Amino acid sequence: MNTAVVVFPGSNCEHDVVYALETLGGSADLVWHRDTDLSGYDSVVLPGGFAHGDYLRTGAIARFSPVMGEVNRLAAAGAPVLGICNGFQVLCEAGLLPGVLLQNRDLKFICRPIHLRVESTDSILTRAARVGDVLEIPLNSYEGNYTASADEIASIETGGYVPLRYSSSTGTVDTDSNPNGSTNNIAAVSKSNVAGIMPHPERAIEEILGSADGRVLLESFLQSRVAVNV
Amino acid sequence: MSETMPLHQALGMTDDEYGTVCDLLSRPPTEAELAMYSVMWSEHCSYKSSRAFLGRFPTTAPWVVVGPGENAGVVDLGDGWLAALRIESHNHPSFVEPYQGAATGVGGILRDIFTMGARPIALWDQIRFGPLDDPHNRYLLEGVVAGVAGYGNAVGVPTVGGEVAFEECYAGNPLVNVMCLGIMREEQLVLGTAGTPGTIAILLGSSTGRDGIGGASVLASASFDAGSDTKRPTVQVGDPFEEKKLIEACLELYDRGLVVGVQDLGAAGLSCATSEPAARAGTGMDVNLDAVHVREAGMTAAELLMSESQERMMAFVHPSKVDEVLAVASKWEIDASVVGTVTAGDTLRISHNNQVVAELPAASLSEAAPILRRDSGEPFWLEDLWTNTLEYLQPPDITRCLLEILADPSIGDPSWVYEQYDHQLFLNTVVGPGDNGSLLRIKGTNKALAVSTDGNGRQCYLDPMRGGANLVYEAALNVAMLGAKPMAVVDNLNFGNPEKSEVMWQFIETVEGMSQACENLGIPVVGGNVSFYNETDEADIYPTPIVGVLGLADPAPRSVPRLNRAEAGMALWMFGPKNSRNLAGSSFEKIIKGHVGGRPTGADSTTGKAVIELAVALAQNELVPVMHDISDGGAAVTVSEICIASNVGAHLQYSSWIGLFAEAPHRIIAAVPPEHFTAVRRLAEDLGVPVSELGEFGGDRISFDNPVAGATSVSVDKAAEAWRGAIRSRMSH
Amino acid sequence: MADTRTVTVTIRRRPSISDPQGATVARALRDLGHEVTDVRIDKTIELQVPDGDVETIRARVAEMCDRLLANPVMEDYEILVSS
Amino acid sequence: MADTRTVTVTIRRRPSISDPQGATVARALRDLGHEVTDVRIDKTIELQVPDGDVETIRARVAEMCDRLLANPVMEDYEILVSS
Ligand SMILES: Nc1ncnc2c1ncn2[C@@H]1O[C@H](COP(=O)(O)OP(=O)(O)O)[C@@H](O)[C@H]1O
Ligand SMILES: [Mg+2]
Repeated sequence: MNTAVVVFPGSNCEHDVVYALETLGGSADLVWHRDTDLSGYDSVVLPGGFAHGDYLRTGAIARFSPVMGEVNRLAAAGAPVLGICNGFQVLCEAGLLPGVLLQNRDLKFICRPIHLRVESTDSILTRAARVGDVLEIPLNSYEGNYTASADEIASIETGGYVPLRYSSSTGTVDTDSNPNGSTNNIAAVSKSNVAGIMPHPERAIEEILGSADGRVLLESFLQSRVAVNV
Repeated sequence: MSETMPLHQALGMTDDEYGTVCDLLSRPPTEAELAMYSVMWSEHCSYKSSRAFLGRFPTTAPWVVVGPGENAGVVDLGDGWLAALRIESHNHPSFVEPYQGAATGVGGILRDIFTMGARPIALWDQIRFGPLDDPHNRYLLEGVVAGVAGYGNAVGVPTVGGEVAFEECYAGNPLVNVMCLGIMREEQLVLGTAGTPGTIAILLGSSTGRDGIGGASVLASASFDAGSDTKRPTVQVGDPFEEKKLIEACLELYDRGLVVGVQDLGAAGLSCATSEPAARAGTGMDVNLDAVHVREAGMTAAELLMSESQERMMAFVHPSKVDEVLAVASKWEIDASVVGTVTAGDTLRISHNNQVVAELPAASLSEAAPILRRDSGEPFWLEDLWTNTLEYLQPPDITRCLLEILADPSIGDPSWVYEQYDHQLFLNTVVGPGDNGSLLRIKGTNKALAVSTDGNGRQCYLDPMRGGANLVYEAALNVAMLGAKPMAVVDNLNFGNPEKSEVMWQFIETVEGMSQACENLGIPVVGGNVSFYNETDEADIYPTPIVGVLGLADPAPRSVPRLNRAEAGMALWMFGPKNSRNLAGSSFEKIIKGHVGGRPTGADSTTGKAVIELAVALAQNELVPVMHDISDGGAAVTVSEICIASNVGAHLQYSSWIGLFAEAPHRIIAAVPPEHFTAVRRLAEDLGVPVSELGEFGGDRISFDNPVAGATSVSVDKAAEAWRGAIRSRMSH
Repeated sequence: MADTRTVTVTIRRRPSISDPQGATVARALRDLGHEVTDVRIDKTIELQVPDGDVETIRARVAEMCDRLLANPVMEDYEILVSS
Repeated sequence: MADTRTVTVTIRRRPSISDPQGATVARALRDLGHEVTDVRIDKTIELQVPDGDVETIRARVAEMCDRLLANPVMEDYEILVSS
């Protein structure tokens, strides 16, 4: 069994995700957004990039891609579904995760390593991590500013749907350690078997590229696969 | 356009050139033909002022697969791998509209690379503006960086390095150059050839509109003056999403062997993409403009032929493969139309509305283009400039000057720029922006590619020949410090108005200086670009060549020298010529004294080569964790940058304060661990490179010590603060 | 093209959702010496659709908005069918 | 805030300048089964400015457009001062 990595026109992190999953012992295939049969897969990643050019709103057009029917079905069947960066935006637009991602507070694209504090291990992204761990992971986005209505934020927080927050290198969560203006420094959102994360764990799996802290997140994802009834 | 002006003049053609066209055709050209000749013979497309001199560059080496003349240079990396590289300017479009000008510059250089069959894997931008205290220059910087980011990030090619500099001469004419590198397996190489008669031409990508008609070519072939506004409607809008699909579609076509040749549509649009491949193949071509997919109704033949609509490619396909090619295009959701057939003979025949509107020898558009031997002469002011030097009676306050230099936007931290660029995509970036150069691994091999791009307009203004040579040595040294052997050069020659004899002189001198350095180092020039007419209201920019050097590390060192690896207890050594005592053209004189004069120190061919060999050997043998060349700002800045990156202090003895700020070439500052002293000394001695033991790293202050003047120091934190704010503080409100 | 009609849709961000772009533009205007108390930046989408009954057109465009053009989590829309 | 006035500025890309975003949205709408022949996406900016003489306000906002809000190379603008 293996992971489907969905390619929308304009995606660009798909090869990196496949490389990372395979480096960690998983197996993954690229699937085109017009594919309508994911029966051979037990998990899905929506990778980063600029699906449909990010035109109109990021993720807005992608969520109508034919493959999304299968993504919904797998999500409903309990298969781990992970959206990274642009993939996170698609999951929000598709209603699989709450909230939206707005332009960064400073209206600039941000590409640099940031720190994330592990808030909970009850997610497909963090089950192999420890609460309080601080991870260094590259952020790479223009629309990474997570927001929702006050009610929704409240239910996200009380529901424990925030596995990772932006923090300082020592784990302090405050305005200074918030790179993009995300509400409550939210860097990832996870609801049972569906999760979205704004920074790129697949860019942090080898020390030679700067950090291997993303391994624990993708290993968590790989470990989360269960026998899904497809 | 004045009512009485003949059409050829309105299109920027001289009467002589018009006469040549009439002679060539033995009749007056049609409107469509005139349009084609005018764009193809523009300075931008024909290199008419520069072509006679570019032949000076050395262009051959056993590893050169494709030299200048094709869309990009291609070199052999061994084991079946090839690299394609090219650099382009988008200076004028970026002044008119900074975001779109820079964005379409990125789009254009990418097409040059994937036209060759290579996947573009990285970009570098070299950008220059007037001083940041002028809001307009801030607006230009903001827009250009956003444009590079907006296009490069979205198209999915990382921008892994570049340069940013500020100087008064660029205020009316910013420079925006972009370099691209691609890699491929050798069987994927494709050339811009039309193939044999019967081959079908298929136009792929965006629809053709009126946007950018005469844009890049006309803009880049004329100077700015008060009337520039009238050129404004020619702004082209980039669509990175379309380009991304086009890249993937083309790479699939190459993978499946479905094309005979490919040509991108850049400046001169369809005129170029039909005539050049036919000329290269020695064929003719029938082209049907009615088949071109268009964005606007009612375009004339001339407009269709001149349009510079972005994100288009012409594929040449065997008739039996046409359906497969159209299917690939449809899979990637791009438009495609069959627009032509390659014919025997040499006639390019173009029809529109079922009538032949142009019929001319295909090769005449490129090969019969005029070659000018413009007047050149040493500027009358040069001698005065050389003798205009400063005398220093008193040593300055070294740390105060250092802080001021570190806080200068041309010297300080460029991360405000590069943090807006995705510089990690593809998981190849071992060394990204913010170091000596960039190092990209090739996954699945032990190889890594190093690139550095460098320019120094002020030095080239003071002495174009020395400046040109020094740049090649600097870029090659940056690559060498990453453990890579320099192997090829691309260059972008940004100059003023070639109709002025001193500009042509600067141009010829620069080419000579660069050529000498390339010959000495054995690295060929495999491609480049010339941008003339960089002037505003008669004032030319400094002659500003940009050099990009590609190097190969095979195998790549496991642990690459970096600026941030200095530790307390390591020795601070300098490799290279001692006792540099020349501040001509230096950042010190510019920033502290507001002075530009004197004659910069030139290259030393023996030492220059030896220092590069030493750097490769030190990196390959992992003997020193830190190397950084002495360039802008001198040794004081080089040491400070290491201290800031490593967060450690340094103690340095100097004999003359001038030596701290001099920018003479071929010098490296290194952090040397005690256990490697002997090996490092022996290596330097074997190569004949002088070693100066200047001090050591440690503590939290950067201190400069002299037997007479005593010690002066500044904390690393304070230096870092000055350096970090150089651009950032000026760009945030 | 006598038989198409222009429909203009204005997409507005809900007041409860922050508008970093508007805030930045307001700041920039004030830096330039202009007095502005608030700036909102919205999107207008101009569509050419087949002509027909105004209410039918409006309903069709509303469907486009609900499905694609607006994000119900953060945006409201307003449809204007040209006469 | 009785003494502020709402000014709406519509910023339109010139017709000759291509609009890849509009073209992509048009394609997406057609994929969803809607009939549209053309889509253009523009910006509206709503400003709250101190109240006063309408012509003075208009002139001030025109200056903001010229200096910051619109890109003179690619865009036209239209100012509507609310009554
Ligand atoms: N415009 C830019 N885009 C991307 N990277 C840049 C840019 N300007 C500077 N950099 C990066 O910052 C680092 C320092 O630049 P620079 O001071 O010019 O280096 P050097 O003096 O060693 O040539 C380099 O790694 C360079 O790639
Ligand atoms: Mg430099």
